[in-house]
Amino acid sequence: MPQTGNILVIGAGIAGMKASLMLAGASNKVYLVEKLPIIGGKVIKNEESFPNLECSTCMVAPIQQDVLQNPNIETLTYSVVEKIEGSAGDFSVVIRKKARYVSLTDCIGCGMCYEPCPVSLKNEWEENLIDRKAIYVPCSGSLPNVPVIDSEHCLKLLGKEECNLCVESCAFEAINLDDSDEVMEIKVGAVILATGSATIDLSTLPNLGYGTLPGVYAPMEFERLFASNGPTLGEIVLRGSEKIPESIAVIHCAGRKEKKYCSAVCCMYSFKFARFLKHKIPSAHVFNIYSDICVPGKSYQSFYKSVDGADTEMLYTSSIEDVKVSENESGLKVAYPDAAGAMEELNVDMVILAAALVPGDDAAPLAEVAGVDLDSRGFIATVLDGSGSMETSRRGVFVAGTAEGPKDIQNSVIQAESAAGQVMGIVTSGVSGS
Amino acid sequence: MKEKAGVEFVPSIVGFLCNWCTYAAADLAGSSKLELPPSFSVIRVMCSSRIDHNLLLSTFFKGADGILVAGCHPGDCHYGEGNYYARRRFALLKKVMDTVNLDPDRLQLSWVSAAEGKRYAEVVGEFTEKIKELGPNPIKNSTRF
Amino acid sequence: MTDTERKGAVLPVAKEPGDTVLDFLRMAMTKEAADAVILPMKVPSGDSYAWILMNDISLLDDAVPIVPTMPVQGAKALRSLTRKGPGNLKVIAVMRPCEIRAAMELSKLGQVHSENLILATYDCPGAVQLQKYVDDPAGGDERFSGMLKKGNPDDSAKSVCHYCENFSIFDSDIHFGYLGLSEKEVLLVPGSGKGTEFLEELGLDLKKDLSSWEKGIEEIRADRVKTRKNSFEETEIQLRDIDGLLSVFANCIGCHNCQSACPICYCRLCYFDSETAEQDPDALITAAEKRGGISLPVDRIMFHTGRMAHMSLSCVSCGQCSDACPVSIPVADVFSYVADQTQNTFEYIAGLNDGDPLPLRQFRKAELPGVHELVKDADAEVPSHE
Amino acid sequence: MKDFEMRESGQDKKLRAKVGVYVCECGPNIAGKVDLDKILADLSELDDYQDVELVVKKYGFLCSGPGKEFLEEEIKSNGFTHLVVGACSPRDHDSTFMSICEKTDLNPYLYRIINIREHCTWVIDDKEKATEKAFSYIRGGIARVLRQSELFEKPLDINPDVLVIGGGISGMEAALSLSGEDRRVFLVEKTDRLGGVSIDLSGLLPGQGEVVKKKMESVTEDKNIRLFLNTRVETVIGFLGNFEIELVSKENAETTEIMAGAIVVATGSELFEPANSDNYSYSESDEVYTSISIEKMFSGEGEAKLRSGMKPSSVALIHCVGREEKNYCSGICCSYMMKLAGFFKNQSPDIQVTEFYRDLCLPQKDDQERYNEAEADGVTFIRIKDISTKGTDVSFEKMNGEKGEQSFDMVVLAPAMEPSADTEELADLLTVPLDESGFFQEVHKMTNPVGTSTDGVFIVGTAHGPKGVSDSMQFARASAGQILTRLIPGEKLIPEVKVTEILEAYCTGCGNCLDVCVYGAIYSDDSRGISVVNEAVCRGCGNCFGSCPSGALRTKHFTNTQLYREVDEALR
Repeated sequence: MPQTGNILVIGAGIAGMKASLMLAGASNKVYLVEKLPIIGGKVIKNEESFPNLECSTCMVAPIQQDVLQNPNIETLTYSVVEKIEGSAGDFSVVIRKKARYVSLTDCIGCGMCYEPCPVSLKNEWEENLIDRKAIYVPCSGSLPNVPVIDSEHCLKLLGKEECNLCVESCAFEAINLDDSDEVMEIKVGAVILATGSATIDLSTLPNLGYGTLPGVYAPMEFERLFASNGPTLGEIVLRGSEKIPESIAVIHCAGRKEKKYCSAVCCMYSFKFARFLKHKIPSAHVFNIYSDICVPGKSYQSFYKSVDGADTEMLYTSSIEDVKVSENESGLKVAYPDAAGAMEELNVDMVILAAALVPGDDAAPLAEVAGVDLDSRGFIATVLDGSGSMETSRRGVFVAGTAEGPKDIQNSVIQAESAAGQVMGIVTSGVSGS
Repeated sequence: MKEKAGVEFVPSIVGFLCNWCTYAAADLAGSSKLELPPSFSVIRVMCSSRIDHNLLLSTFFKGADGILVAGCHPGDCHYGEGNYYARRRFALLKKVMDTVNLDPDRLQLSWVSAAEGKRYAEVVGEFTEKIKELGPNPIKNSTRF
Repeated sequence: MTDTERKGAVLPVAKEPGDTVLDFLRMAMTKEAADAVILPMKVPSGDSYAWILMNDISLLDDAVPIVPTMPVQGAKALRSLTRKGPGNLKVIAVMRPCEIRAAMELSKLGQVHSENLILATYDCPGAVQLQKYVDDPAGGDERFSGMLKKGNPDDSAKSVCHYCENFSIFDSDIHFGYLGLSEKEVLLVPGSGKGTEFLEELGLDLKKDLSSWEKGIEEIRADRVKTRKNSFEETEIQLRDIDGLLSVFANCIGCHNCQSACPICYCRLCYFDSETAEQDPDALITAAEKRGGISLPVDRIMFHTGRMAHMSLSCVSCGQCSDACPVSIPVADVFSYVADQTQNTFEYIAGLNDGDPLPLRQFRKAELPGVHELVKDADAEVPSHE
Repeated sequence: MKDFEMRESGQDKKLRAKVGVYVCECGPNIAGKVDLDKILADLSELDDYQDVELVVKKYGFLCSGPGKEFLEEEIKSNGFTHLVVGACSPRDHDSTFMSICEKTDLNPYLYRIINIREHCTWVIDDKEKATEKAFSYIRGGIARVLRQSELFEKPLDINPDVLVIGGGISGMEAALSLSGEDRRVFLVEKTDRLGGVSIDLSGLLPGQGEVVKKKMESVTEDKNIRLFLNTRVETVIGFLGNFEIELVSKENAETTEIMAGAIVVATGSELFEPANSDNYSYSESDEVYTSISIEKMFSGEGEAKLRSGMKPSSVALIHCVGREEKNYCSGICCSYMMKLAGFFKNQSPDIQVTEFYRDLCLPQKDDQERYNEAEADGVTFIRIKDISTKGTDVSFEKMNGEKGEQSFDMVVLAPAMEPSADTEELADLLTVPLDESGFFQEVHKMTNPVGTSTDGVFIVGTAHGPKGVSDSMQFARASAGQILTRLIPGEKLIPEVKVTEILEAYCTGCGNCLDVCVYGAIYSDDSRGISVVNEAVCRGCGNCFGSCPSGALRTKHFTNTQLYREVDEALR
């Protein structure tokens, strides 16, 4: 039987990183594959995490550094897994390392190559709120602090122009424009899928006006607005008008009716947004429009109570799915049925939608590659043996974090540690843990 | 020799930064190429609670014009409660110096998290300006300390 | 301090309050409620006193419980007895309130183990300044009995006694009260559960109403508070700026007597005498070049500010530091003023309400907003995190 | 600083130290911003030390492959006693250069990286000032490194066995995940049977009821799990890898001593007593039940009947009982109350079931489906602003202010979950703090929810806080994950190296440091009247150092003697 001590972890968010560190700590060899050029996942996109508004970077940066400096973890960023064959204890995996065009060993992240690049386009990592170059790092403080060249927009790589400006600006000869994808094969004893999730495409909810009305924001867009290393360096200003909003409505459960499940975390981050808004704009009027409050666990309700009344005014609506956002001369009008069903109106400058968590658009292809079933909601299914096992429908393949369904950071970490524990059962004893 | 009156006063300021949050913010300010006063010297410690009265007083009596202690926001401490204790120790020393009129404004405690590179530069910049206004530490120009 | 429904016992009257205390102690020892007592006794040369641990009851005849002066702070005696543990003897120690308060601070600092100690205090009219007493013991005794009658210190007393508010306290185990009472009555007031038990064990009934005595104490305390305010204002003026501090400690010779006399300075080796505090010669020479000169020994002034930071939260302003200073610097007045400031920063009074943990060993999540530069934005009054 | 004989170069002069000073050009980032040659020249002419030889060189970039080899070669050939590297942030490359030192015989703690990039060349545009600053930082670094002393990893033998306190579903799950040939599990249960609360729960997922029974069988059959029923934990001393535990049997007061490397606390929780809330008043004879007693009826005889033996024709299920008083939502009552609604509907299809709730909390995977089914089944859901009951008469106020009164055959209350009675006592025993809600305090809410400030003690199941059965079991597996990956049979544990030590000569045992230490790493040695640091537990934060007026402690690698050198340089 081949060396079963190796483990493949797909996704370098908080769950993937925690599982990798634990397994590497037990002197297993871990291959951590991440599709983005940097590690850290969703957690590092928000400046502070509930419930105690702890600074996410202070919490996660040491974990990122540990992952990057751990000799037992081979971090493969900007890479995707193309094939997983074999069975528990003996998987053979094909990984495609996409061409980065910048050497991970030579580049020291000094950023001299960004400015000369003539190309400018929307930065998806920053929710398109700011532009980036063809050669870029998603945000300042990215780890690894090494840029990647976007081959779909780089003039040279598209063959449009003989542009070499970034190469000339690099004093370390770290940029190599004839770099090409690299495919590698590895043998692993177990696989952990920690690929996270996405938020619902809010433009598919017509009566909330996202996409048509600029004043309507998706949650991650607001997180980046608030972040001090974000597009506006933490200033909360409205798209286009650059005006500081004086009144803001946070609408809960956006997309819950359509998805037929509660995403567990939106209430808490909606209250966090209210605290952020009141802190950055003390004179602002903040409203949370809700039909249900989901604050499970011993420390969530006290945060809700500290926000209720102090930072925001809670407006109950008898049916959240009938909330309509439309434009009026001064900004936005939010119409919602009150407790008795009568339509109420609220005029605000800004609307933030608490969007339902949905499977990432790479979840289905990943399930295909990993040979695992999805549940009715499209998330990766676990074997329902009633004991909370993290094993998927395929022996030896585990799932952890929001790839398995909407949950908060605490439960993502619990699932990562739980999956790592189950993997230790396979890797050491060679047979799948019960 | 003693700083002559005409020369523009360049304050020498010592900054004790906690490794997990404010030192990381200083690194971020560095990688974002923000302007920082050269007179500010960074000294890394593992936690703001590591700073004791003897270290602060000896730095002050050695003639530091300003001393900044900066760590994680209360609640974010990597070791749980370190900054809460640091805050009380700092409050005690400031009150002692205030009572004997040893210019307590030259001592400052700030909370700067790892993501606040820009704010770190502001905190250091503002503190340096405040010390410039205060002028040199009187101890530095007295032969009787 | 005063607890209206508190009750006490009346002791059979003897010549002087001190004799009444001695009678009570003899009774306690004969009833085996206590195995020994700690009391001051005149030294053979007769011009000072020493703390004596007495098991033999006959020694009490020469003991002077209400002693005119304070050569050694009582808490230091209790520390040397119980630092390594409570010992199995049940001992009554009769000391001034500032001595017992210092002992209580030392018990929080693991230096005094008071499980088997009965800490007794008495109304203290003030203590004759040690040097004055040693120079003229008879005059000292006479001055002291005058102070006992008036209930207030005269000019032979230590400066701190003039503004001492805690000359009569309820936080010791038992307290002998007599100031302000017309006839030579001595009241015995239990301050703690242990004290009440001890007195009940001795068969004393605690029914005596204390209101008239308490009223007398309050009157004395009222003008002590005024004197205290004035003294602190004077000290504040003295310390108006850096030259003020310098002038107060100008002729300090760095002997650290104040530190060795202080009951709260419990360190085995003071930081300022340790090797870490010694500075690099080159650094000193460069500093001298920059300033034109530096004063030696190096930490002369820093020592005092350091000691303020180290012990002011537990300072009971007993005045020993001034007594010990060979160049008569008013160390006690400065330290009492600083202690007053630092202790009310943390709403803490050294040696009283015994259960209160030391301020630097606890914290509240949201407190002291003024001490640090505000979080995130300068104008947010309540920091977002707390 | 031990004296140091020059090895091969034949110099008879006794040298205290030979310091290698290597400044990284970092491409344009350092070399382009400062006059590097002036820095090197000034450093070589430093006369701060007579008996120390400085070797000063620069290099392209030291963190590259060739750079590392160059540095390793330089250390070996020069026989440096200390090394100073002027480069970037220690957060990026401290470990890189330490591993280079480990390849030579230079102790990695006699080396220091000086951050002249992020804190100097990248933030000071004026070249002359940047040069001066970089020089000053490096000069301070040399003064500091000469005051540093060698430190060594002290691997610690560990005992891989585990003590699990509490035989409920979480305790059993942890025990089963951990037991193995090379790892015994001691499972201690204070009552006379396994299963805890969950034995009466039929579980939310189909078949979850049987899971509990299956777990009980596997635990009793597992030869690597030693079961102690009717037993409680008397004393616990020690730390991760080395706990000494005394167990006392309740039957015969016999004590057993065991050694374990980790402790998993799975002591469960209790339900809030509805009588403590003034909204619900009922007597023994009223048809008012808590949810757990209904669960017992359904999992016991399979049906829930009134005292009269009749089946109820109308049931009120009241959620959020005690939620205001406890100030937290237990997160699981909505799910199991809807399950009970389904059981009542199966029991008598035309039964009228009404659920009164303040908020519907449906975070679990299939909660919403369960709600949709219940609604389709004809269960009435009423969201209330306020509610109070007298016996089985319920009066409530809806969100629109409408008031209503209704009486039912049976009322079922869903009380909040609260800490079990012996939590406080166990917390003292294990020196683990409690949080504001009275549950055990986890060391970090997000990145380490099962760990506690006493490393090696883990909190799982509802002892950590209100949660459902499958979440409880996941917490149990998570603790197993941490133990399986940290306490590996036959391998040693390497604790933190930069710990604090207490100098016996200076310490008078006042306890300042002992009280402020979050990790309980300091204990009192009463015989000598001093405090002592347990170096296996200390994390090196230095909080204890900050609390000691007499400087009787030494926080290795960050001593005041070392920091004073940096301060002297900064104020030069």
